[in-house]
Amino acid sequence: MDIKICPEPFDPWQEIKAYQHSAKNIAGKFGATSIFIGTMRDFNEGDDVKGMTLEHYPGMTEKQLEKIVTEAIRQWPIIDVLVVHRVGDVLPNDPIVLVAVWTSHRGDAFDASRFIMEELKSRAPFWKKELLKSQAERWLVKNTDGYL
Amino acid sequence: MDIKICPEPFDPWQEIKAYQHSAKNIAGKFGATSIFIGTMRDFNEGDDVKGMTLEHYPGMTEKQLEKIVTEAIRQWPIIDVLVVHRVGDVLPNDPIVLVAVWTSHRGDAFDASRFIMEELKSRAPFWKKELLKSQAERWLVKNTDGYL
Amino acid sequence: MSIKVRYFASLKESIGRSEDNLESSGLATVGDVWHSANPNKALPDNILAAVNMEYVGLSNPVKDGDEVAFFPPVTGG
Amino acid sequence: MSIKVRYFASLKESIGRSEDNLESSGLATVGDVWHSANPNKALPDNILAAVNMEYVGLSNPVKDGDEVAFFPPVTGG
Repeated sequence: MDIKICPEPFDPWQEIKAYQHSAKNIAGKFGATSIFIGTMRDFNEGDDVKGMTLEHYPGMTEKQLEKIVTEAIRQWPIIDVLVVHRVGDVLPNDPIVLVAVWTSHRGDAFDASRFIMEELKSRAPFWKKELLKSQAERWLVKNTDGYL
Repeated sequence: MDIKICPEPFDPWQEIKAYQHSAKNIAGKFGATSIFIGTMRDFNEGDDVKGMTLEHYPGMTEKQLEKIVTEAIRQWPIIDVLVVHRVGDVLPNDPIVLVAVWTSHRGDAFDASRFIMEELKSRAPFWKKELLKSQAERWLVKNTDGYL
Repeated sequence: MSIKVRYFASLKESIGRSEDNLESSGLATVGDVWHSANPNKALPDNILAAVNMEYVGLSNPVKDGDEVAFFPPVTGG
Repeated sequence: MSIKVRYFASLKESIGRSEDNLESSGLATVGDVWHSANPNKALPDNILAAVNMEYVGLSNPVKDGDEVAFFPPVTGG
């Protein structure tokens, strides 16, 4: 299991590939990998967005993500999990979050990766402030429910 | 949208990365990417597995996959879809199937990628024959329901 | 009429052929095609059928030039 | 008793501080900590609280050395 907070842009494919290579004990053991990647869009709520600042609470963010992953591991037969989340100044098209779950069977991978994403969205202390093309700044106020 | 049948091993990360780069019109537009990768395990039903042959019905396989993806696009607001499926001789730890769905919002990406995987498992004409360590060969007889 | 018949996977192995080219009249349905191509063999349980690469039932009509396929439940993904 | 108070995101901006170090007696709960640090300001609606990096309610007790944080609903992912 690994949880990473990235102050610099990250390449999700490189992160997954490197993690999967480093976790040699899982080779040949997993049948299913479910991955979610959240990416910054260049528009939101009808406005053009130039960039975003992602604030977090160092220490609490990692602690909450570990609790979420531990809860997932308790609920599903998970072989491994990787969570990467960007912080700092983010540009459109930058990956913001990566959740990867390795399991034996696909249903568990889908369920667990979605659970981790939903819990991350509702409990992990990150906050987004958008910088609009108009130069106005605005804090996002609420995450939507991804099960709807 | 792209659907590929691969007679040779493929690198799922390279496939997604290359596809995302080639589909330039989606940059900045998608907020969510849900990816599923099915990988060959080195054991199944209690036996050590040395390898596998993946047979398909050229023409019908592509046609059925296109129908499945078209059904998904009708049901969810999908920006793009990539489906890659391996055929031929497969070794443990080789990726077998890749489904990637790009959407604006995460719930749609999760739902659509899972739908495509389940439909692929139940309708796309592929057949697996395992070669066991004991040298015995056996055809897999049935896919399990991934929603259970 | 002329019908191409194709077999896949374990069914192909048990029959020992991957395809037949039927030239015969009186083939009205997919079931007829099976029996004409395999006169001494009942269609095994669970075998699926397709006409021109679309899934169909055994009572589905066939016409000259069709490709009819028989195969076991699929196990891809 | 000594309590470190931290503020994040829009709350930090509206308060104009990222942290306070309280040295005071009579702080029994998280709510007391807020009022001691921000005597003229009601806790805004929807603000969340944590003690030592775990979510808590406003009536949660605090003790010497705790880190208490206040912040708006999270918007990561």
